[in-house]
Amino acid sequence: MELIIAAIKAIVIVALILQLIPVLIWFERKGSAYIQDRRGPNRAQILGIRLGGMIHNLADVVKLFCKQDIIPTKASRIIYVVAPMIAIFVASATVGVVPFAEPLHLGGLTIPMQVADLNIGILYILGIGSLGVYGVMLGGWSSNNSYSLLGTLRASAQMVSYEIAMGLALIGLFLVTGTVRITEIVSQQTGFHWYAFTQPIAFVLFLTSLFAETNRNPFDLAEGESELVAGFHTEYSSMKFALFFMAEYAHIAVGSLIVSLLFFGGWNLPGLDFDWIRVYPEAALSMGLPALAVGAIAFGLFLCSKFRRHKYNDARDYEVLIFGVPHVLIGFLMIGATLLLHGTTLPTWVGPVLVAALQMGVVLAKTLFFCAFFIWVRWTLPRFRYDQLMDLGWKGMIPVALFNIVITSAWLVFVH
Amino acid sequence: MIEAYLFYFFAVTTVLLAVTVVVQPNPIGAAVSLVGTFFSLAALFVLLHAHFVAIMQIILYAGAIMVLFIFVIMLLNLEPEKVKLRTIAGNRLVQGSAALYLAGVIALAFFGWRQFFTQGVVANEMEGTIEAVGKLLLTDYLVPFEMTSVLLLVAIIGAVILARKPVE
Amino acid sequence: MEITVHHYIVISCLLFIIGIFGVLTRRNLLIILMSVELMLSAANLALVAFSRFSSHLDGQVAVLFVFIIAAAEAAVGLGIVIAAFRHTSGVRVTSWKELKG
Amino acid sequence: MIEQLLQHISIPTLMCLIPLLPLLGAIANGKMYLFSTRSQWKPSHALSGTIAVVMPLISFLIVAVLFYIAMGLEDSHSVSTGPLFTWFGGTQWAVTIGLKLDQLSLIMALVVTGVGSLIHLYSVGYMSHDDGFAKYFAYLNLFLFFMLLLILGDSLPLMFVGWEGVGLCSYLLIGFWFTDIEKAKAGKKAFIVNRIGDFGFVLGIFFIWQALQPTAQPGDAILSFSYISTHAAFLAPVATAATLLLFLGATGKSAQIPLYVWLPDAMAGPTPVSALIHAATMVTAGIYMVARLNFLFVLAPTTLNVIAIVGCATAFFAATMGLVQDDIKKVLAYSTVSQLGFMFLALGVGAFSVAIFHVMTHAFFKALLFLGSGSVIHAMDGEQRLSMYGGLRKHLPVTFTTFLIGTLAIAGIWPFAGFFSKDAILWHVYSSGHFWLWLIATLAAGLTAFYMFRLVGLAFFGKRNPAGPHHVHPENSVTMLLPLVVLAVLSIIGGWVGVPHAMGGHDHIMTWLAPLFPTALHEAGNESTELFMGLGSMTWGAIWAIIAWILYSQHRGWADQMAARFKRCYTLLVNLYYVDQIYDAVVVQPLLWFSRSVLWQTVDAVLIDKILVGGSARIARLFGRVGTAMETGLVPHYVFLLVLGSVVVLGWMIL
Amino acid sequence: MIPWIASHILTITIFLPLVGVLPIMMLPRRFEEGSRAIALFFSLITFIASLAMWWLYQINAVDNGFTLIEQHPWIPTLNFQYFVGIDGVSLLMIVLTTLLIPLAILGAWNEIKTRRKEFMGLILLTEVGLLGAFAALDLFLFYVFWELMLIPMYFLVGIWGGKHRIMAAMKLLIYTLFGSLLMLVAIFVVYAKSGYQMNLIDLYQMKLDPGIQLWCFMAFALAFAIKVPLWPVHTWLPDAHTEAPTAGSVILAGVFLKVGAYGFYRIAMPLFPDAVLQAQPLLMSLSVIGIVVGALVAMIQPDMKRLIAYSSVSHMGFVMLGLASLTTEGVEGAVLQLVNHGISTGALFLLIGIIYSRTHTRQISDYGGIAKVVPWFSAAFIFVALSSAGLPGLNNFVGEFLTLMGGFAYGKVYGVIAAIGVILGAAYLLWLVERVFFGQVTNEHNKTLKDLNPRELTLLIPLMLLMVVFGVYPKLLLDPCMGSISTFLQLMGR
Repeated sequence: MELIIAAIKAIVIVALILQLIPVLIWFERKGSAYIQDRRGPNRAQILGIRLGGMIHNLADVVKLFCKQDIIPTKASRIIYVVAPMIAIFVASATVGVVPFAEPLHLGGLTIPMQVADLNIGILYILGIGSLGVYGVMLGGWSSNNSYSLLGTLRASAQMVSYEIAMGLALIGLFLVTGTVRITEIVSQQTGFHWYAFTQPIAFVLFLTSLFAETNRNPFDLAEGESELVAGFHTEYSSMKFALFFMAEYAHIAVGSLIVSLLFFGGWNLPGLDFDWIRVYPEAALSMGLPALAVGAIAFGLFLCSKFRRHKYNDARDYEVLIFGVPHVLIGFLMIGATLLLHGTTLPTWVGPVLVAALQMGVVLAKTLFFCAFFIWVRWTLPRFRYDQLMDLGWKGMIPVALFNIVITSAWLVFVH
Repeated sequence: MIEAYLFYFFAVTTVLLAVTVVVQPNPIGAAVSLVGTFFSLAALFVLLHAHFVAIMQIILYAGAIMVLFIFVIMLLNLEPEKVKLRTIAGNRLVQGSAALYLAGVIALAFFGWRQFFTQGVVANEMEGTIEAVGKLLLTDYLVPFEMTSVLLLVAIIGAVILARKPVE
Repeated sequence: MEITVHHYIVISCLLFIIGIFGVLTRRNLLIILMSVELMLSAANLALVAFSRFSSHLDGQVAVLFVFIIAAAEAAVGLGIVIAAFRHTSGVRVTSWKELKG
Repeated sequence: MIEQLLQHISIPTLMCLIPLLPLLGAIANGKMYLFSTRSQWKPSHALSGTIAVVMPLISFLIVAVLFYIAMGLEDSHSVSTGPLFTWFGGTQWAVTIGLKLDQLSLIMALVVTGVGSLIHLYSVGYMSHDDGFAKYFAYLNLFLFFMLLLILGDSLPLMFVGWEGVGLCSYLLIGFWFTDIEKAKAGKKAFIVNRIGDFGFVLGIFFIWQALQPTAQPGDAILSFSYISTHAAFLAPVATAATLLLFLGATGKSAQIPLYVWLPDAMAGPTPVSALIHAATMVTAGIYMVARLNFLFVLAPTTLNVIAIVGCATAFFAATMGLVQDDIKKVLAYSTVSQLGFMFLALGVGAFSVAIFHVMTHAFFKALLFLGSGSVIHAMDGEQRLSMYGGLRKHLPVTFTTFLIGTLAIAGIWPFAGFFSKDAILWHVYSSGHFWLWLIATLAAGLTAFYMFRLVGLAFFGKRNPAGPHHVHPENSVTMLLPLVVLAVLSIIGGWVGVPHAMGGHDHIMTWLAPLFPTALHEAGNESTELFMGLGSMTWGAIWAIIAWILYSQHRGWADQMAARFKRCYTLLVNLYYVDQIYDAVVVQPLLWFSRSVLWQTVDAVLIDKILVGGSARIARLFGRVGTAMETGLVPHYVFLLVLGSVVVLGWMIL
Repeated sequence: MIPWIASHILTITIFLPLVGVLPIMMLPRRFEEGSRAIALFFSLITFIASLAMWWLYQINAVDNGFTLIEQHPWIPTLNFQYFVGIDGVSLLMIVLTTLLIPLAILGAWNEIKTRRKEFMGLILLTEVGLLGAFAALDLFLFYVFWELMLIPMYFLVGIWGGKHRIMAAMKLLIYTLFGSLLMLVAIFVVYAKSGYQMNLIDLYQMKLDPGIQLWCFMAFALAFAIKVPLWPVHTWLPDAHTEAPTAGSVILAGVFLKVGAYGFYRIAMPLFPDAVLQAQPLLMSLSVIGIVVGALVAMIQPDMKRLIAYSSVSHMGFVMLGLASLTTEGVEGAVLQLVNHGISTGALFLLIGIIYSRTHTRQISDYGGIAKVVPWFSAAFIFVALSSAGLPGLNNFVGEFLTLMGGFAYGKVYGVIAAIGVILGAAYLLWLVERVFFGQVTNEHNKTLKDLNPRELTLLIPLMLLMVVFGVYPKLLLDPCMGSISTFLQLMGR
C-alpha cells in the first residue's frame, strides 16, 4: 500500500518539477529581456496568440527534439550518451526527499508529503548534489573537444570546491537545528524564527555555493560563452543538450526549493496558524476566500484595462484580455463559494487537505521567489575570473563557514 | 521478502561491476563502474540499516574520491591500456591460486568463527542512524576521531607536495 | 530465505578477491588504486554486516574511519600517480623500476 | 793482620764484595765508554785499564783471605752469607739470594779470580790499540761478576742467573768487533746454543722444584743446594730425568758433543776473551754444576754412564778434529773441548774431585797457551794461520818458552800439572772398570800430545814462511809477558797439589774436597798398578809428542804426504765432519721454512684472515644479495609478497 | 679536603684524563702544539694520583678484598651501580697504564704533525677507558669502559696510521667488537640468571649451574682471548701494530692487551670456576701454541714492528699459560709478566718509533750495522731486547720462570713446549739485533743517523731502570697482589 502512495507521490512531484522548468525558462528569457530593457520572446505564436513568449518554449522543445543528433566520431560513445542522463537524474533525484507540507493525517494514515522521509535528510541532498559533477565531467571529457575539456575541468573544480563550502554552511545550520530531517527543520521555523535570520551567514554561504553548484551566472565559467563557446556541452546537439538544459533549470528549482525550506521556513508564514485552520477549516475558508477573490478580481481588471485595440493590429492585442478575464472570473467564483459554504460544517478531511494545500502553496511561492532571485542575479552580476572564483571559494567562503561554525557552537555552549 | 530480492540484486550488481572495474581496459570505464559498485554497496548498507554509512559512502566515495580519479584520468588523458592479463613472471596461475587460497582462507575464517555470530540471523533494531553513530563516534572513539584528522592533514600536505609542478 | 551475515561475508570476500586480483594483474596504477578502493569497501561491507548482526554500532564507526583512510590513501595515491606520470609520461607500473635493490 | 781486617768488616759483607767489585768496575768502564762516544773526552787507557785490573785483583785477595779462614775452620770449611733477601717465590716456597763459599766454590773462585786478573793484566797490553778499550773491559768485568755469581750462588736459580749472565757476556765479547758480520753471527750462535743448554737447565730445575714442593713448609728456600742435599731422598723418582736435563744444560755451557759447535766459532772474539771464557772459566761451569749437584747425580747411575760416554766421545772427536786445524786458536779450541771431555769422563766415573783438579790445572796451562797464541798473533799483527808462521823461536823467546811449558803440561809430561790431573783421570777410569773408555781416553791423550806438538813445531820451529807477515813485532810490553810467566810457573807447580799417594804426594786437593763428594764409587786399586799406569800414560804421550815434533819441525813434507794418502778422512776432518752444515740443514733451515711458509703464509694469512674473517664477510654479502634479489623495483612483486605474507599469517592464525 | 680526596682517589684517577681532554678541545687551532703539553701534564698528574693510590692501598690494604671502594647507584631501576674498587692486580695495571701513557705522549712528541689536538684527546680518552676497565667491579660498567677504550684506539690507528691503516683499524674494530658483543650477551645472561645482580663481589658467591656457566665462559673467553690475542684470533695484532703510530702501538701493546688477560683474571675465570676446569686443557694448549707459533712466526718477519707484535703474541701466551695453570706460581708469574711485558714491549716500540722517526722505514733489510753510528740507541735497544728475551736479572725472567713453573706443574708437556718458546724468544730477538745493528753499514742513509736526543733519553731511562729493579726485586710487584691472587685461587677452588 505505501508503495503505491510513494509511486503516486513520486510521479506528482516529478511532474511538478518538469512543469516548473518551462515556466522558469520562459521567466528567465522574459526577465532577462526586461532587465536588459528589451522585449523578450514574442514571435512564436499559435493561432496568433503569443501569450507573452510562453509559446516560445514549445517552439524550443520542438526544435530540440527534431534536431539531428550528432555524436562526434572520436568521442567515447557510451559515456557521451550517458552523461546528460546522469545530469538530469541527479537534479530530479534530490527532489525525492524534499517535503512540500507537513505530514497529512487522513483517517489514521499519515502521509508524509514527500517521496521518502529519510532520517539522513539533507545529507542525501548533499550526496546527490555532489554527483552532479559527474554529469558535467563525463560529458565534457567524452566529447573529446579541447574547449569542452577545459570547460569540464573548470566546472568540476568549481563544483567540488563549492560543495565543501555548502557542506560547512549546512553544518552551521545543523548546529542550530540539531536534526537533519528536513520536516523537523521546517517545523522548527514557525513564525518569524526563519533560520535565515538566526543563521544569516550560513544562509548567504549556502545560497552562493548553490549558485556555484548550478554553474549559474556569477560562477558560470563552465559554459562561459565568451571564451569557451558552450563549455562542457559544446558538442551536444538536440536531445542531449536539452537534457543538460533541463537539468540545469531543474537544479535551480530544487536548489531554491531547498533554500526556502531550510532557511525561509518552508510552509510557515508568519500570519498563518495551520493548526487553527486544520481545526476550523470553515472559518479559515470564510476569511481566506473573500480576500483571495478580491485580489484576483483586482488583478484581472488591471490587465483588461491595458487592452488597446490597435496596438499591434493582430492577435497580440487580445492577449492581455486572455490573461485578465480568467482572473476576474475566478474572483467571482471564490465569492460564490464562500457564500455557499457559509454556515455548513465541512467533512473532517477537508481541514488537513486544506492545510496541506495551503502549505504547498506557500512553499511554491517561496521557491518561485528564489527562482526569480536566481534569474535576476544571473543577468545583473558580471562573471568571475577563474582565480577570483577559486579564491572566493577556498579563501573566502570556507574560512567564513568554519568561523560561523565556531561562533554558533560557542554561542550554543554559552547559552546552555 | 522484498529485502532478500533487493539484497541479491544489489549483491550481484556489486560483484559484476567490481569485475568490470578490474577487467575494463579503459580507465574511465573502470572508474565509472567503480562508482556503480559504490552505489550498489551503499544500497546494501541501507539494507543493513546503516543509513549514515550508506550516505557517507556516497558522499565520500562516489562524490569525492571518484571525482578525483576521474579528474586525474581526464588530466592525464590516458589512452586505454591493452589488458594483457599477463602478470609478473607470467604465471597467472600463481597469483590466481593465491587469490583462491585467500578467498578460501577468509571464508573459512568467518565460518570458523561462526560461534561468535550464533545470533547472526537475528537482526536487531539498532538503527544505524546518524545520531546513534554520531554519539558513539564522539564518545568512545573520540581519540581515533581526532587522530584521523591528523592523518587527513598529512595526506593533504602529501598530495599537494607530490602533485605540485616541480619548481624550476 | 532469511539473509544472514554469511551472505554478506561471502559477498565481501568476493569483492576482496576481485580487488586483489585487480591489484595483482593490472599494470595501470590507477586501476590498482581503484582495486585497492574496492578491497577497502569489501572490508567496509564486512564491518557493517558484522556490526549489524552483532548489534554493536562500533563496526559502523570503524567503517567511518576506513572511509577517512581510503580518502587519504586515494589522495596521496593520485598525487603519486601525477608525480610519476610527469616522470615517465605513462601510468604503467612496470616502468618505474629505479628503486631496484 | 787478617784479624784486624775481620774486626771492622764482617764475613758476609766481604763475600758480597767479591762479585760486586767487578760489577762496579764494569759499570764504571761502561759509563766512561758511553760518555766517550757522546763527547770528545776519551778515557785514558791507563785509567780504565787500572780500574779493570784492580777490581778482580782485590776480589782475588778477598777470596784468598776467605780461603785462609776456611782452612782454619775445622768442620765445614765453608763460609756463607745466609739468605740476604727473597727474590721471588710461591706461597709455600721462596727463592732467596745468598752467597756461599765451600771447598768446591773456593777453589773455583780462586781459579776464576786469579786467572781472571792475570788475563785482565794481559789484555791491557793486547787491546791497547783498540778504540773500544773501555767497553771491552766493562764486558770483561761484567763477565767476572756473573761467573762469580754462578760460583758463589747458594741456590739453583741464582746459579741460573750467573749461568745466563755468563752466556750474555760471552755473546757480547765474541761479537766485540761487531762491525764484521761473521763475528756478530758467531756471538749470536754462541748465545743461542747456550740458550738451548739453559732450556735443559731450567727444565731440570722445574723437575727438582716439582718433586720438592710437597715437602716445603711456608717460606722454605727449597731450591737452595743445602735444602736439595738434605731432601735428596725425595728426588729419587725424578732424579734421572732431572739430571739428564741438567747435563743437557752442562753440555750447552761446556761445549760437549751435541752442543759444542759454538766454541770453535767463539774464537772470533779477542784472544784474552777466549783465554778467560773459553778456556779457564765459563766452559768449566758445567763441570762445577755437576760437581755441585753430585749427590743428585749419584742417585742416577744411568746419567753418570751417559756423561762418561759423552765425555769420552767428545774428547776423542775433538782431538781428531784438532789434528788438521790450520788456525792456531781453532786448534786450542778443539783441545779445550777434548780436555772438557776428559773432565766429564772423570765426573761420569764418579771421580768428582779429580775432575775439579783437572779443571784447575787445565785453567792454568790452557790460559797460558791461549795467551801465548795471543802474543804470537799480536806479534804477527793479526795473522792466525799456522801455515803462515814458522821459526818464531828466535823472535819471541819468552812466548816460546812459556808456550813450550804449557804444551808439555797439556801433553801430560811428568813434572808438569797436566800429567798429574790427566793421569789421575785415566787411573780412575781404569780403576772403576770402564776399560773401553780408558782405552779411547788414552788414545785421545796421545792425540792431544800429537796436535799440540804439531802446533809448536809449525809455529816455532822450521823456517819462516815467506808468505807470512815479514816484520815480527818484538814482544816488549811487560803487561803481556808477566801473566805468561806467572801462568807458566802455575802450570808447573799446579800439578803438585794433587800428587797421588802412589807417587809419594799426599794428595792435598782430594782431601780438601773429600767431605763434599761421596767416597769413590770403586775401591782405588792397589798403588803399584797406579804408579805403573801413570808411567805408561806418560811414555805414551811422550812418544806421540816426539813423532809430531819430528814430523812438523823437520820434515814438513812427510805430513803432507800423510795427508795426501788418507785423502778422504783428511777432508772429513778438515770440514769438521760437516757438523755445522748438518745442524744447519737439519734444524735451522726447516725451522725457518716451516715458520715462514706454514705458519705465516698459510696459517695466519690464509687460514685465519682469508677463510675465517674473509669467509664470514662473504657469507654476510651472500645474505645481502639474496635480499636485493627480492627487490625488483616492480610494485606488483611487492604486492604479491604482501599477499603471500598475509596468506601465510591467516593460515597460521586459523590452523 | 684531603680526606675527601683520599676517599675518592680512585674516581679522580680514572676521570682525571677526561678533565684533561676539555682544555685540549678548547685550544684554538693555532696553539695546537700546546695540546701536547697539556696532555703530558694531565697524564703526569694521573700518574702521581695513581702513586698516591698505591700509597693509600698500602696503608689500608685489607688482605683479600677490594679497597678504595666507591659504590653509587648508576641506573637504580636496573640495579646497575657505579662500583669501582681495586685490589693488588688492578692497582698494578692502573699504575702501569698511568706510567706508559705519558711516555707514549712523550714518544709521539713530534712524530704526529697533523691534527695534534685530536690525537692527544684520543689518547687521554683511551686512558680513561683503560683505567675504568681496570677499576670497574660492576659488569656493565666494565663493559662500558671496555668499549670506551676501543673506539679512540680505532681512530688512533685509523687516522694516523701507516699505508693500509684503514684495513688494520677496521680489522681491529670488528675483531674486538665481535668478541665484546658476545660478551654483552653473556653479561645479560649472567645478569638475568643471578637475579639482576651486576656487581662482581656478589656474583663471585653466586654459583651458576654448569651448563650456562660453560656457554657464558666461552663467550667471555672469546672476547678476552681476542684481546689477549690467544693464538687463533691474533691476526689483528700484527696489522694493528704495523699500521699504528708509535704512541698507538705503545698503548696497544703496553696496556691494551693486558685488559684481555685482566678480564680473564677478574671476570671470566672467577665467575665460572667449573667451566674453567673444563676449558683448562683448551686454554693451556692454545697458550702454548701461541707461545711457540708466535715466536716462530716472529722470527721470519721482514718488518720490525710486526716482529715485535708477534713477540708480544708469544709473551702474552706466557701470561695465559700462567693464568690457565691455576697454580699460585703460574698466576704470580702471569701478573708479573703482565707488568713486565708492558714495560719491555712498550720500550721496544718506543725505540722503533725513534728510529722510524729518523729513517721512516721499518723493514729490517733497510738497516745494517748502525751500532757504530748510533751507539746509545743500539745499547738501549740491545738492553731492552735482552730484557724482553727474558735474561735473568732483568724484568721478564722471573715472570717467565714462574709461568713456566705453573705450566710445568699443570702438565710436563706444556712446560717443555713453552720452555722452547724461551729459546725461540732469544733467537728472533738476537737475529733482529744482529741484522739491524751489527755488520757493515749497508745503505748510506744510515750513516748520517743522529743518536738519542735528551727527550728520547728521558723516555727510555725510567723504563730501563724499572726493568732492572723489577728484575732484581720482583717482590715489589708481587707483595700487593698476594692477597688478590690467593682469593682468585680460592674462587677457582684451588
